[in-house]
Amino acid sequence: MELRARDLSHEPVIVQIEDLVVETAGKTRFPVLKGVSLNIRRGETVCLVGESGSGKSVTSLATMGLLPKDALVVRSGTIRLKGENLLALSPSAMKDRRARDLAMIFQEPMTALNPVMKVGAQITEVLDLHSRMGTAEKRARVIDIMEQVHLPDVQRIYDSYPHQLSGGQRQRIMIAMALILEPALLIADEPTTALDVTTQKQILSLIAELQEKHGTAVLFITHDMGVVAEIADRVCVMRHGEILESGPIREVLEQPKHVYTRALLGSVPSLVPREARDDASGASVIAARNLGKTYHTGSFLGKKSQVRASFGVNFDLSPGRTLGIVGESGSGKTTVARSIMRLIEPTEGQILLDGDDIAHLSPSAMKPKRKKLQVVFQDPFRSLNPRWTIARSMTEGPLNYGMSRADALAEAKRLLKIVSLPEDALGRYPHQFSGGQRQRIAIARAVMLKPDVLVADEAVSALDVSVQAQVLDLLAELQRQTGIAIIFITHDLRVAAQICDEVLVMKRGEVVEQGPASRVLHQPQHDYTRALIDAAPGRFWDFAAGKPLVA
Amino acid sequence: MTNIDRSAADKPLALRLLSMVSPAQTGLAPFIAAIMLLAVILLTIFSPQIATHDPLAMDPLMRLKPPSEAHLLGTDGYGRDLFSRMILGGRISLLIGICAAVVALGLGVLIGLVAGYFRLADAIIMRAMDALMAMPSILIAIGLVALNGPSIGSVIMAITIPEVPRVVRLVRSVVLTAREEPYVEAAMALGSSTPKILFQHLLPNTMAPMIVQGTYIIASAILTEALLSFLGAGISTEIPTWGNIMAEGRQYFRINPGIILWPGLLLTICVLSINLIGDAARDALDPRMKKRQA
Amino acid sequence: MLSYIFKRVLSVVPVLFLVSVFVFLMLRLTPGDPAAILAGDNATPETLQRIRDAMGLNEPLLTQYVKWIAGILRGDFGTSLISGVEVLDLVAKRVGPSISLAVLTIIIAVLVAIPMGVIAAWKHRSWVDYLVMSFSVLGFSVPVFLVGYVLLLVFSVKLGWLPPQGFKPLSAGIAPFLERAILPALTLASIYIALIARMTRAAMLDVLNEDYIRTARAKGVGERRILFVHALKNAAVPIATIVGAGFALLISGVVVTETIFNIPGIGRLTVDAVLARDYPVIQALILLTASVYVAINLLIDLSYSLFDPRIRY
Amino acid sequence: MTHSKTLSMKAGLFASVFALAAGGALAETTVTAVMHSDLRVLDPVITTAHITRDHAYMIYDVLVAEDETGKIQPQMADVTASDDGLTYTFTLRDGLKFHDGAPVTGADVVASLQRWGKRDTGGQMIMDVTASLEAKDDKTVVWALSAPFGPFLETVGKQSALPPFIMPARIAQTPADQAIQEHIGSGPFKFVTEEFQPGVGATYVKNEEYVPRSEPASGYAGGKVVNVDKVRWLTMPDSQTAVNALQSGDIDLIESMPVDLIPLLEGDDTVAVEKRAAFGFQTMGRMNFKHPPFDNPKIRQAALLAMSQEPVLAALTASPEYYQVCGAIFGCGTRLESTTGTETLTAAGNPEAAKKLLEEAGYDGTPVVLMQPTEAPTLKAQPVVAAQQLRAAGFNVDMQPMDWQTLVTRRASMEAPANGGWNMFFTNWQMSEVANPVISVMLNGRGDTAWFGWPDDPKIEELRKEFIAAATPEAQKAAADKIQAHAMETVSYVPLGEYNFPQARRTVLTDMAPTPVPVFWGLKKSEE
Repeated sequence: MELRARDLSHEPVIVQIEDLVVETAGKTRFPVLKGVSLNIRRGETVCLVGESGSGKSVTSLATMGLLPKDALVVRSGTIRLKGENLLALSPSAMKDRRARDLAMIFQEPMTALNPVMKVGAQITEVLDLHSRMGTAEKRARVIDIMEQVHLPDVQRIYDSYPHQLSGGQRQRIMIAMALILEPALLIADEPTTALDVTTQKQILSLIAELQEKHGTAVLFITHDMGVVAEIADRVCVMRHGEILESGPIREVLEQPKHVYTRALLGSVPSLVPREARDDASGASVIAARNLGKTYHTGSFLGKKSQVRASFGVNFDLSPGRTLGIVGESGSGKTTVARSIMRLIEPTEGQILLDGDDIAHLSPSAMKPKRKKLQVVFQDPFRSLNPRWTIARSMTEGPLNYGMSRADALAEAKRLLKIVSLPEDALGRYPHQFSGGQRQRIAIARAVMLKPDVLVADEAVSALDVSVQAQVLDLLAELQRQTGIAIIFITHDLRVAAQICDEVLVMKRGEVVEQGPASRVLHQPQHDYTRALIDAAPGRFWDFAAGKPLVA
Repeated sequence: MTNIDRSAADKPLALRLLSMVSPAQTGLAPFIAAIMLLAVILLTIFSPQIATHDPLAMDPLMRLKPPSEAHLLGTDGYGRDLFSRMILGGRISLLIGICAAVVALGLGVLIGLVAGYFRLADAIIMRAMDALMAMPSILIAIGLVALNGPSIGSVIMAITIPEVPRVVRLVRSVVLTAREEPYVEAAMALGSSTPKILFQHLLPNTMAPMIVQGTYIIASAILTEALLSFLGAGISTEIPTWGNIMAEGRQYFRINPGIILWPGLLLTICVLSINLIGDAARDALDPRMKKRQA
Repeated sequence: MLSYIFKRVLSVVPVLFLVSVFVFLMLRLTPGDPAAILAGDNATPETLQRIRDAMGLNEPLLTQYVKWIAGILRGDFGTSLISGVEVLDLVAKRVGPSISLAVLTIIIAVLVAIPMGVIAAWKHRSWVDYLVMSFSVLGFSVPVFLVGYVLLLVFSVKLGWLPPQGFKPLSAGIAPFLERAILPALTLASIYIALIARMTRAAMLDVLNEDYIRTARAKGVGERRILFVHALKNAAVPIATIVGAGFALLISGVVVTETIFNIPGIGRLTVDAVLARDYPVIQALILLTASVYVAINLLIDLSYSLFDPRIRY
Repeated sequence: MTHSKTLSMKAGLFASVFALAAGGALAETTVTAVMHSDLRVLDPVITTAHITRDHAYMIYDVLVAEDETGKIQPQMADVTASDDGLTYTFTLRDGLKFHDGAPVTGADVVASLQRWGKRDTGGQMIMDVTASLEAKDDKTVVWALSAPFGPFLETVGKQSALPPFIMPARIAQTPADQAIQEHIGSGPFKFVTEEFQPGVGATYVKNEEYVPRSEPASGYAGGKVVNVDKVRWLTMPDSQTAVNALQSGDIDLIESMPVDLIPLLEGDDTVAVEKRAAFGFQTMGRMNFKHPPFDNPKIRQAALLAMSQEPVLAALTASPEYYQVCGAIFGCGTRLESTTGTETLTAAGNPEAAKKLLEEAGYDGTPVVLMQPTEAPTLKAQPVVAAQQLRAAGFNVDMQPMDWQTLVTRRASMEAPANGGWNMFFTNWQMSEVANPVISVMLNGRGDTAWFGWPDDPKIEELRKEFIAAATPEAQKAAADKIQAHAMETVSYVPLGEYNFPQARRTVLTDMAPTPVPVFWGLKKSEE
C-alpha cells in the first residue's frame, strides 16, 4: 500500500468552491469560513483535514445546502457543481439536486439512519423522490446497490431496522443510499471515525471501489492523517476556517510548507513501538491473576443470561512501566480497567496490589488501598465536577486521607506547574479550560495522592491529535519523575505503540495476545492482532519523518 | 474531532442562572415575565400600604357593589373591598405556593437521594410513589383537606403530597445518572465516603432541576389552591387567597364577572410569569432537560 | 412479549394494593361520620351510635379493610352509606359521561395539539413558535374553571349557541351529544392541548436535531415529509407518554368541569362522596381511577413498540 | 320576571294553540325542577333533611294535613276525637292504594305511625302518653292516650320536619335506625327507582291510580290532582348553572333562587320570580352550654348583646325584600309571636353593653370555636358575620372552617372545644319547625339528651309542659310568651331573623300551590 498518485488533470472539474465565506447568523457576525476555495475533479478524492473547529464540516454542509439556517449563513462565494452555482438555487431546486447530483454520508452510522424505518424503505425513498420507477424496478435497483456495497443477506437486511445491523453495515447502507443515483459528488464527513479500525478499513476500500466504478468525485473530511494517507489524491489542511495548505498527497506529506501542517504531522504517533526499557526492579506493583467479570441479567421470571465481559486476564506490572490494554469496542478492556480500580467487583480471579488481593475488599477495607490506585478517564468534560473549583477537585483526595488543607493546596500548586497550568487555575472552574487542559488537571489530580498505579482509560482518545501528543508527553514525563506504573487502555494502536512497554490485546472479553510492545506490534502471533495492525490506516507512512516506513 | 458543546451545562449554577436574565440570551419573554412577577410580588408585599380598605372588614349592607371610587373593583358577597382582598390574597397564594415547593422539594430530595443510592429502599419507595402518582392528585388533596380541616397548613400539605412523587422520581433519575459520571467514579477512586459523594457530588446535581421543578411547583400549587377552594375544600374566607376569592365570586360571575376575572387575571399573570421563568431557568440551567415533567 | 405483558400486569398489583391502603387509611383518619350525615339535624348521640353499628363502622379498622378487599375480590364494592345504592350501580351510571367527555377531550387535544407542536418546532423561533408556546404556557397558567366560565359566558349566555349545562349520551345522537359536550371538552382540552403541544414541540425539536433528519434532507426529502413521516414517528414515544401522564391532569380537570357544566359524571360523584364521607363510594372511585390510570399507562408503555421497532419485549 | 301577567298568559295561550296544532297534546309533560339540595337519603323517617321530606310528599300520603290557613283537615282519613281528648279514631277513605297495588290498611297506618313515633320529637312526646295504638279493622285506627295532649292533631298533621307518612307495613317494620330499601307509598307520584342517581337527580311519574279527595286543594289538604306526567328533580350544585339552565329552557323551576342572581332574570318574561309562601326560614345560632365560655349564662347574654340580625340576614339573603328582622323564636306574624328580650338583636346590637357584661362575667379570653361550613350556600355566611360581631364586642373568636359534613359530625361531640368539640354553630329551620315549643328542638332542656348544645334547663321543660297542658289558645299564648322570655334570658339560642328565598319558575308552569313545602300536585305545565 502506498500513497495515491493518479493523474486526473484530464478529468473535468466537478465541484468548484470559490472564496466561500460563512458567518454566524444574528447581529454579531462571527466568521466561520474565511474564503475557502477548492475544486475536485471527476474520480478524485480530496481530503479536508483539520482539528475540531477548523471549519471542515461547515464546508461540507454549505456545499450540501444543509447549514443550520438560524445559526450559519453563507455571506459570499460560489459553489459550482458541474458549472451550476448551487448557492443561487431555490430551496426546492436544491432539494432536487441532493442525492441526484451530490450526496453525503455522515460520521455516526448509529444515528444517521431513521431508527423507525426499515433500511430498504430508506434507500427506496431516494428513488421515490427523484425518479418515476415502478415498485418492482425500484426494489431491484435497491437490491442491486445493496449488493454493490457488499451487504450480506441482502433480502433480509432490506426488511431490517437500523438497530438490527452492525455499525459497518449501517455505514454501507448510508453509502448505498448516497450512491444509488450515481451522484457526481460524494461528501463523506468523517464516515469511519466512529467505527473500529477493521471496519474502517473495509469502508474505506468500499468507497474507493465505488468511486472507481462510478467516477465519483469525493470530498472526504477527516481528522485522521492515517486515513488521509490511505485515500487522498489531494489534501487541504484547514485551521480556523481557512485552508492553510493544499496539494497532492505526497507533496503535503513529504514537504509540508505550512508550519501548522508540520506540527500536525509531527504529532501523529508512530506505529513503531518505543524502544524497549529495562524492567529495572522486576517486582510487580500490581498484578492480575485470572481476573474476570461476568454480568448476570434477567429477573425471577425471565430467562437468566450471563455476559462474560472479561475473563482470564493475567499480568504483572512493575514500577515505572506501562501496560497497554488494546482492543476494539466491546472487547472488555474497560471492564478490566474498572475491575482493577475496584469501581466494580470482579467475579473471578485476584488483583494483587503490592501483593495483597484487593479483588473482594469491602469499601472500608478498600479505602487505604485506593490511595495507591488512581484513574484518568476518557472524557475530559465529565471527569471533573463542573461545580467545583480546580482547587477543591484537586485537594479532594488528600483531604480524604488526612492531609492539611494548606499542604494539599501547596501540592496542588506544585503539580499544576508540572502539568504546565498557571497557579491561578486553582480558583477557576472546569468550564474555563479546554479539553486538553482539563485532561492535564485530571492527571494532576490523580497524582496528588502519589499513587503507585495510574489507570488511564482511553485518556487521550477524545483529544485532538496535537493535544494528544502533549498529554502523552506529560504522562511519560510523570512516569520518568515518579516511577509510577501506568495501565493504559486504548483502542488506538499508534498510541499504544508510543508509550507501552507491554501490550495485552483483547477481543470479546478474552486476552488473545500479550507480550512486549515491540514483539506484539512487530511480530504479531495472533490473527486478530495482525488484522488490527493491518487495518491501522496509513501504517506504511511515517508522518513525523515525512517518508514511508521501512518495515 | 468534533466536540459536543457542553459548555452551557458545565458552568456553575449561579453563572448559568445569571445568563437567563440577559434578554440577549433568551429573548424578551423571561425578561418581561420577571418584571411582571416582580410587580405582582411588590403589590402583594406592600398590600397593607396599597390596600384602600381593611380586607377583612365586612359590611353586608354594601355587598356586591360595582366598581366605584370608594371600591376600585367593587365589593364581594360580604361587602368587603375586592381590590384590597385581591392584593392580600396574592400574598397568601404566593406563600402557599412557595411553602408547597419548599416542602415538596425537601421531602422529595431526601427520599429521592435514598431511593437513588440504596437499591433495597429503591424498590419499596418507588412502588409507594407509583401508588401515590396513580391516585388523582386533586382527590388526594380534597381528602387531605377534609382530613386536617381547611387551614393554611393542611392546604399546603394537601398540595405538597401529590407533588412529592414527581420530585422523588426526578431526583432519583438525576442521582442514577450522576452516579455514572466519571467525576463521581473519580471521587470514589480518591477515597471519598458514600455520604460525601451523596451530599457533595450528587446532591448539587439535583439543584438545577430542583430550581426548575420548584418554580413549576409554585405555579401549580397556586392553581391547585384555587381549584381546592373552587371545589369547596379551601382555606377559610377570613384569610383571603386568590382561590377563595374566586370561589366565593363564582356564583356572582354573571352579576359582576370582575369578582372572578380580576383575581383570575392576577393569578394568571403570576403563574404565567413563574412558568416562563421556570422555562427560562430550565433552558439556562440545562439545555438537555427540555421535557417538562408532566 | 406475552411474558413481558404478564410481568407488567403483575407489577400493577402492589401499586394498586398500596393505593387501596392509602385510600382506606386516609378516609378512616378523616373526621366526619357518615352516620351523622344520614341521621340529619335531630339525631341524638344514642341514635348515631346505633346507626354506626348498623353500618359496621364500629368494627376494628383491619376487619373493615379485610372485609372491603374480600368484597372487591368477589366483585362487591359495597353500598353507598348515604343513599343505600350499590356502589357498582352508582358508578356504572356515572362512568359514561366522564368517559365520553374524556375521550372527546383527548381527541380534540391530540388533533389540535400535535399539529401545533409540529409546526412550532418546524418554525422554531419564529412568531408561530412564540404564539404556540405562549398559548401553551397560558394553558398551564389559567385555572380550568376560569376557562370554563368564560366559554360558558360567551357561547351559552351571550351568544346562546350552546346549552349551558347538562349531558346527553352519544346514544341520543351525535349532534345532541356534541352540543352539550363540546364546551366542557374544550375547557378540559385547554390544559391538555398546552401539555401535548409543548411536549410535541420539545420532542420534535430533539428529533429534528438528529442526524437522520440531516440524512433525510441530504436525500432531498421535502419539509412536510420530514416533519410528518421522519420526525413525528420518532417523536411519538414521548408524546404518547405525555398523553398517558396527562390523564392524571384530566381527572382533576374532569372534577371541575363536571361541576361547572353540571355533567353527571364520576368527577362530581367523587367530590360529593368525599364531602359526604361516603367511604365505600370514595374507595371504589379512587381505586377505579387509579386502576384506569395504571392501565392506560400500561397500554401506552406497550404501544411504544408500535412506534419504535427498537423497543421489543 | 313577569311584569305583565296578561302578556305572558297570551304567550302561553299562543304556545298551547301551536302545540295542539302540532299534535303535541299527546306528548308527555315533564316538569324539570332544581331543588334546594341533592336528594340522597330516601327514608323520610331516618333523616330530617328537607329534601327527603319533599321527596316523601311526592310518593307518600298523610292521614291529616294542614290547609292553607293552618287548620288540620282530613287527607287519607277522617278523624274524630273523644270528648275527653284521650281517644282519636281515624277512618281511612276509600280508594287508597299503594304503588304496588295493595290497598292501604289500618295495619299499614299503625306500623308507619309507630316507626315515626320512635324518631320524631313530637311523635316521641305523644308516644310517651300513648295507651294504645291499634287497627280496629282495615279502615279504622284507634289511638288512645293516657293523658291529654293539646297539640295532638297539629303534631300528627304537621308539615315538617318529620310528618308521619304512611307506607306499607312490611316496609314500616324496618327498624327506625335502618334506612328503608323500598320506596312505595300511596301518594300522587311514583318513584322511579332505576332513574334515581344521588348527586344527579330523581324522577317521579304520575300515579294514575291515585284518587284525589274531592275538595279543592288547600295547603297540604284537599284534592291532590296531578296534571303532569313526570317530574324530574335535578341537582345543580352551582346556582348560576341553574339560572342559565332556566333561561335556556332546560329546567322549569328553581326551588330556591339565590337573591343575588335575580337581576339576571330581569327583563325575561318567560320567567317569574316569586316567594313561594308567606313563611320562610328562621336562621339561628346555637351555643354549647357544656363548655367555657358559653357555660356561663352572662357570657351567653353578652354574645346575644353583641349580635345584630340585619348584617347576618343581608349577607345571607342580599335583599330586604326577602328577609325580615324578627326576634320572635316562634316566628313573626304567627299566633305565638313574642319578641321579648330581642331588642338589641333586632337593632344594631349593643357591643358596648356586651363588653361590660363580659368584664362583669370575668371573661378570660377563652377562644370561642365557631364552626363555619364552607360549602353550604345557606349556611356559610352566618358564622362569618357573627364572628365579626363577636370580635367587636371583645370575644376571642376562633372561626374554624370545615365542610358541612364535618360540622354535623363535630357538633355531636360533647368534648371540650380543644378536643374536637365546639362553642357555637349556625343552622336554619323552616318556620313550621320552630312554630311552637313542642316542635322546636332547640327548646328541649333535658341536658345530655337535648339537642346539640345540651342545655340542662328544668325551667324550660316545665314551661313546655305548661304549654302542652294549656287548654285554650290564650293559655297557650301565655305559656309561649314565658318561654320566649326565658329562652332569651338563658339564651337557649340566638334567633337571627327570617328569610325566604324566592322560587324562579318558567311561566309555562302555572297553578303552583303556595305551600312552604314544594309540592307538585295541582301545578300545570303549558306547552311552549
